[in-house]
Amino acid sequence: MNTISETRQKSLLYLENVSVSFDGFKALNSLSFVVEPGELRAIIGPNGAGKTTMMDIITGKTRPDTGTVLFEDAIDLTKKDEADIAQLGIGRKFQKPTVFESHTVWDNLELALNRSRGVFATLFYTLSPEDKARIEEILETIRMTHRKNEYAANLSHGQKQWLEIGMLLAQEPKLLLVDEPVAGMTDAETAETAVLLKEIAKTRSVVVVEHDMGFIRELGVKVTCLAEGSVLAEGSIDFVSNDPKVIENYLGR
Amino acid sequence: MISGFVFRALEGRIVAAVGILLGIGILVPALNLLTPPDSALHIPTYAMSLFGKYLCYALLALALDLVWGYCGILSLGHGAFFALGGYAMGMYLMRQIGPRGVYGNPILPDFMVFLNYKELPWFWHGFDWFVFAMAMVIVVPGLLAFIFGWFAFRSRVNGVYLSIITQAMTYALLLAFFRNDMGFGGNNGLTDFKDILGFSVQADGTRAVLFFMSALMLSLCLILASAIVRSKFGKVLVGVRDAESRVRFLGFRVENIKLFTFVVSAMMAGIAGALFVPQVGIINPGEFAPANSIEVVVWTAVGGRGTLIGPIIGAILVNGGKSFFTGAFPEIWLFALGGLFIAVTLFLPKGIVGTIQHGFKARKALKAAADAEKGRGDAAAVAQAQAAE
Amino acid sequence: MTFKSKLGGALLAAVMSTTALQGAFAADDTIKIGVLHSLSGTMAISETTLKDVMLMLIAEQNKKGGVLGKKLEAVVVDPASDWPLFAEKARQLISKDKVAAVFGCWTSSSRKSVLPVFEELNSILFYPVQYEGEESSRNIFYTGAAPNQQAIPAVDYLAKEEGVKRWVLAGTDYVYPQTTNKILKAYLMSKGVAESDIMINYTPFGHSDWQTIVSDIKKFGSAGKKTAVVSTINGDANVPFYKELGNQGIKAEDIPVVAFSVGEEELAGLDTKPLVGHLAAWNYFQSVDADVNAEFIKEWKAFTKNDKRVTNDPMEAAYIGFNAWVKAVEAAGTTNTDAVLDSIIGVSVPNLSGGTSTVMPNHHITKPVLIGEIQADGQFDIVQETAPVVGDEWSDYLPDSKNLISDWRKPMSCGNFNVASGKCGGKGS
Amino acid sequence: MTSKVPFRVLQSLGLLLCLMFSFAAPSHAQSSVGTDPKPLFDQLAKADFAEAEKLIGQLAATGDARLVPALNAFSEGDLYFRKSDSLVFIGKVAGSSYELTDPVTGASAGQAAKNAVTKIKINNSLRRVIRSAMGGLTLMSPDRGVRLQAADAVLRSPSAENLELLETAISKETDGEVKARMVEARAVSLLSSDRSIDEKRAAIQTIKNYGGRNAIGILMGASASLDPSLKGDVDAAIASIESGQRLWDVGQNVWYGVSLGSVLLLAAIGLAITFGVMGIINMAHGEMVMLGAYSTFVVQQVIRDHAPGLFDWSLAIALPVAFLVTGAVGLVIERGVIRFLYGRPLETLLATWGVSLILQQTIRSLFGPTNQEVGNPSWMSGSFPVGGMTITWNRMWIIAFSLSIFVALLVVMKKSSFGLNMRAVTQNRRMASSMGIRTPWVDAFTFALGSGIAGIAGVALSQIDNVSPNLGQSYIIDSFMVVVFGGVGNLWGTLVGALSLGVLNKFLEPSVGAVLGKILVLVLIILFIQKRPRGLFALKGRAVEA
Repeated sequence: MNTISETRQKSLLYLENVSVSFDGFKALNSLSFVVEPGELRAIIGPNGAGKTTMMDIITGKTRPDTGTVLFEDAIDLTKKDEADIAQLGIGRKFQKPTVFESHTVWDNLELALNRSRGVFATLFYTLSPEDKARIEEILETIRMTHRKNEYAANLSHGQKQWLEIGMLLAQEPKLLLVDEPVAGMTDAETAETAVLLKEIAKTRSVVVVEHDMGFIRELGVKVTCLAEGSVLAEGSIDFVSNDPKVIENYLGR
Repeated sequence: MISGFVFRALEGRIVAAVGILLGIGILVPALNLLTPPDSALHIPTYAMSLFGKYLCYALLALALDLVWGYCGILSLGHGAFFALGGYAMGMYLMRQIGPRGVYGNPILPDFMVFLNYKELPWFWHGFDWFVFAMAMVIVVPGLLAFIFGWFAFRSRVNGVYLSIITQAMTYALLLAFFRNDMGFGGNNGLTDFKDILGFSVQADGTRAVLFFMSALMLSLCLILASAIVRSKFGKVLVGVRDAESRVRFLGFRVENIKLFTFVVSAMMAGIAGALFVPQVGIINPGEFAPANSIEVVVWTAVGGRGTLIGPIIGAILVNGGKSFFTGAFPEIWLFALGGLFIAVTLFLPKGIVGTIQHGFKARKALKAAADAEKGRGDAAAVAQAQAAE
Repeated sequence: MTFKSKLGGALLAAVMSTTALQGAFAADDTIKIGVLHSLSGTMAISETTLKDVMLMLIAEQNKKGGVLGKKLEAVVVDPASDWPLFAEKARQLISKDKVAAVFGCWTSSSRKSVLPVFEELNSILFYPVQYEGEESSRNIFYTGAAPNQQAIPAVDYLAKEEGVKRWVLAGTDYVYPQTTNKILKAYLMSKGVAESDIMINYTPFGHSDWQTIVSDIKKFGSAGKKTAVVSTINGDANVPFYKELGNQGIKAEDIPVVAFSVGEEELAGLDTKPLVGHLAAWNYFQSVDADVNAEFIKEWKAFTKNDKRVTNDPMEAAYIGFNAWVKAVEAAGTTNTDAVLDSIIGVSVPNLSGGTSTVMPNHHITKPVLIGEIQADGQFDIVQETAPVVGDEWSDYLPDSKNLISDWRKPMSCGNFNVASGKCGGKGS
Repeated sequence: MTSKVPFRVLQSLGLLLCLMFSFAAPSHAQSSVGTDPKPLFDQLAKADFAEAEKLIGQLAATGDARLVPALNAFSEGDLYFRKSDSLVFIGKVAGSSYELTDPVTGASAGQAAKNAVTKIKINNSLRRVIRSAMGGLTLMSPDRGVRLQAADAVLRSPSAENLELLETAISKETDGEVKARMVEARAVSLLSSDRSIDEKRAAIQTIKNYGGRNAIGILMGASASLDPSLKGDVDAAIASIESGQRLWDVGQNVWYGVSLGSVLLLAAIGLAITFGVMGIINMAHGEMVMLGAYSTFVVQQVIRDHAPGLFDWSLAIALPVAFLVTGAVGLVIERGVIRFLYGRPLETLLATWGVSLILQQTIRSLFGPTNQEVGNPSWMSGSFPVGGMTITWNRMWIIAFSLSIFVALLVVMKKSSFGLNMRAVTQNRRMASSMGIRTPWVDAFTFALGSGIAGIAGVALSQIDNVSPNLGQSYIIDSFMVVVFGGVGNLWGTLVGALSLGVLNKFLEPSVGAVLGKILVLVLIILFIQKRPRGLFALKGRAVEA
């Protein structure tokens, strides 16, 4: 085993003893969790296990009561807000697909591009050829070139999920947090999503929260199981799904 | 870069609207001044100053639409910015009276004389200078909006909470300006203006110029609003309205985006107020009344929020209707007005212009958007309910 | 249809709707009278009654054959308690409907809002409500009371008849109470009342929680000197104020309250039994014992078809103003503004308290001051009536206005002549 | 709790008894005993206020208890003189004429046409003198209540002339409370007499023990005319009373605050349902309150016309009426307008604003724009002291009333099956409807419930405020402030919010005035919302933002 400090130094994201409670309910209870650069990680756990709360804490939406949250071993995320964290290179996809429905697919991606985001910079922004190329590249990746002028409101559920992933790519994050990407997708879409995520994980770290065990198996990566706000088990999918505690808490139900 | 910003604004509809506005701005005063009173084409001064007032209201509605229609901030306090701009102009006009007040005091306005003020309060200094006063017309509302927005957006006050505290803001200002001790003339406000830049405010020529200025400022603000809305910033703005957290997680500073828009909008409202005052001849705390601000929301909704032309049409239509009904059916006009609000929300939820625009878009788009709206609505209801526990 | 033409059409429609009435020029056989009172909004509560009075007076006059052989026609508009709308409506009445004179306004703000319009378009406004003074316009006639026709006699009465030594000046925080209280304070101090014996208190419009203030008044009143409250509390706030007084057991015998804005109409919304003995000062009460008053009350009840409707002071002021206008028009033989402005000065018409009121050169009128005590039936028992008093537009008790006088007769024709400098103010130095 | 019984009833009852026993009452050894009072009365016909005051003094000095009814009639303004012979009579309206009775003997003197008699003028000073005179004359009434009234009257209008009467009365008095009051009255009267300094010193002590605001007034008033050697005693007594009063003043202020808070609570509690629970920005809420107040007015009108005896029950009858009327109106509004707007909260603002304009104008057309009189039943009039505080009955009932509405609503929400359905629907509409709950009707009745409660609040507010078409407008902003300050959707938040805003307002008011106080409260609300963007009682966590 590595020493704690070594783990920290090597980590991209490092959580230690993080706790938070809402009106007496402990959503996270001394949670510790590490993501290494270039890693694709899956997280499972029953409802209320603290998965979304953990993401809230990483992305600055919620402040932990106690604990350490570090990005690249140097940046204390508990001191930053959402916009800062996003600019540091942490992207997040919500459980419910959240895209700008009154904008076209193209505009959605244009907004997400990792460019200066100040008030005046955006006021006077004009689309440069490089930006145009980049957007087209992403459209290609998420297989939506033919729908680029469609309003996002008119996309199917699965397409919205993909568009959102595309927007995250446009953000060029170092770490991508993906919350239930395949909920509501057809089997074919699910399979394609798995391919897409694995492709993305080649260049950056990805954390996927998912209920769909089939999908997780398809990803074939290290799995962390959360329950009642702390880590129950961690390891390969087979290791975790055979853990008696996991079966009792999650799978068995 | 700047030229691109402006150029983008000049899209077909906006050009047409600006053309019409400027046309009215020149034609109406011309018909008023140049045709004999018995001519069929003559526009009486009465009608011109009335319409000038509507143009100011239209600008106010446009300002509100920028924050509400595009950014999703429902301000129930825009009347306050309008009134502050009006007061800044009123203070200039008061100082212009000079020794022609009833007491003949060269420095102090009449109301200060009979309330025993010995000297001009500090905040009245400088208002005898036109340029300073005009600067204050946008600085004061802008500053209030900046301070208010700085705190409110940073603390992430939103939705009805924000609406209610903007209402509290204008209500508090209403009470404050009512007080004689504030030095703004109490409930009587500022009135009995004589001239502006040396021209009598009552002269037809001055009224014509003020009318033209109203049309011009409305046009300029329309172009500015259009430039903002059509820039990338404008797209972010709509993003904030539709999915605030997504914008945040994309790395934008939502509070700055809101703050900028809120301040720009407050400044526009201030300009509207400043043009309003010399045309109606009075500014008093009644303009701060929360009901006035709610009415602005209604004009915007009637015309169509989230469109730039809509609020202008809404303000002119509702106020035109109000002028007509209060004269023609003084006993029952409130029924008509109340009925209109209900009818618009039920049958034209996107307002007049919004509904027309939608006619152009694909039918499918309409349906999908409605579904999405419904989905969001349910989510909101769930949130409400959970909060209710 | 392009968007452009639609937009144009909408704008045109808006213009049309506002100018639709434009064509309705006065028919030659009628004289139009403008009635400018709020029928909706916060002021409707007071002003609607005055609209009805004007309609009644005009109907009565038409029964008598109208004026100059022509029938009168009322043009009623609703300025909706909205001050800028007052100016707009005044402009509409004068330039579009071509009315000969306008009767209207209640609050000072509304009068201030329309004043420039009347001066610019040279028309006549009759303003029927008591106000703070400090104004005299060539085009406005003030038939309500100036402070010296209401406040000062009331204070005199309390000092003399009730031996009051300590004064609470309570008012709503706006210009009328502020000015009246300034005048009263100067007046009381000129009569030797110490500053420590005067308490001034202001409350917001529509104030409804009077617990603290009533108990403060009680405290102030327990200094062993006879105490009275002079109330310039605005209409709506009075009901809760009196209710609290009654409930906290402040009886008129202990601390009397004299009010300048409480008349029969306000009391009609109130159980007056606990208020018996509190006072009001007006120029008219419904209980005035005069034949002309009995006749007026009868007509009013018949006109409104309501036996319970009461009459009040602003109604009398409207009555005087209307009759003075009729007489002046008949004397001038025309409704032309300048001719009427000349002929109306010096016109005397009967008032409802059995005497006559004369229009003075300062555009105010002479009226007796009546002090009344509230009775259990909501009426006033008149305890004092003075000889007619001339309304004083520029108070003698304010340092900056004591040198001003107003005289609209030629050759002076000035609303603010400074007797010290010998100059007419407002026309430059 | 004498103040609960209407003063006038008690008085006339006592007077009747006085009359019956007047011959048995002992006469006093005073100079003017034996003077015929009738000519004194007749002189009133031509007297001005000052002369009338002297005449009343002389009448009082006769000690003749038969005069009480006439004096009482005088203070009520029922004394007239006949124009033909200037003789004075008590007059009672009988049709178009007056029924005249002799002021001394009470014998009938026939009728007189209304214009044949003139009312003798009366004003506050005279009423004060009469009160004192009647106090003196009824001190020895056989009725305990009358004696207490008499002692009170003398206490409030002290006069040295009543001193001997008081002393006689004290010596005969058996009732403890009445005696105590008389002793106080004697002490007060003694200060203005020519008794010895020692006696006065003792009197000052008595007054000091009596305490209260009035005592300070009495002492301050008397101190100018007292012997300089007593000044120290007076100052010490005043200081001691004031220090005792200080704590009570704080208590009084809290009471005022709680009572203002209860009014805010009443105004806001209906909104806590329609806005807080249902999410409708209900601008017509104020008009529901107004409708409730008008229902009270109508109920009282009907009672006045058909069953005057039930007047004290009028509010109790008005409660269900107001609830049903406003509830029904609410039901119509929900079915007709609001149900199309669920999920578009900001648009409900516009539609309900329109509804509120229409409701206001409807009421204005039906009832006219002026205030309508809503009477206070006797049990809501007057006040009673608690230590150094004064508690008015109407405020106390309103506090009790608003708290009971709050509790009742809480019970309905948490315990009843309707409350369960309501919470289910607002939390998860689809789930609720799939479980067989008829969501449209639950929505409609929830809105009706909120409206009905606003109506009930209107019944209570009609007791302290104007009943006019503008009534609602004056509460709507405050109501929204309370709900938002407390936390939308939380009934407890509304309670705590209302009470704390009320108390805060009342503590600011004495130092900065009512106007600035109100402005400061608004500014504090704005600042508070920055600190806690979801109000006082907001849930934390992700549920709220889902």
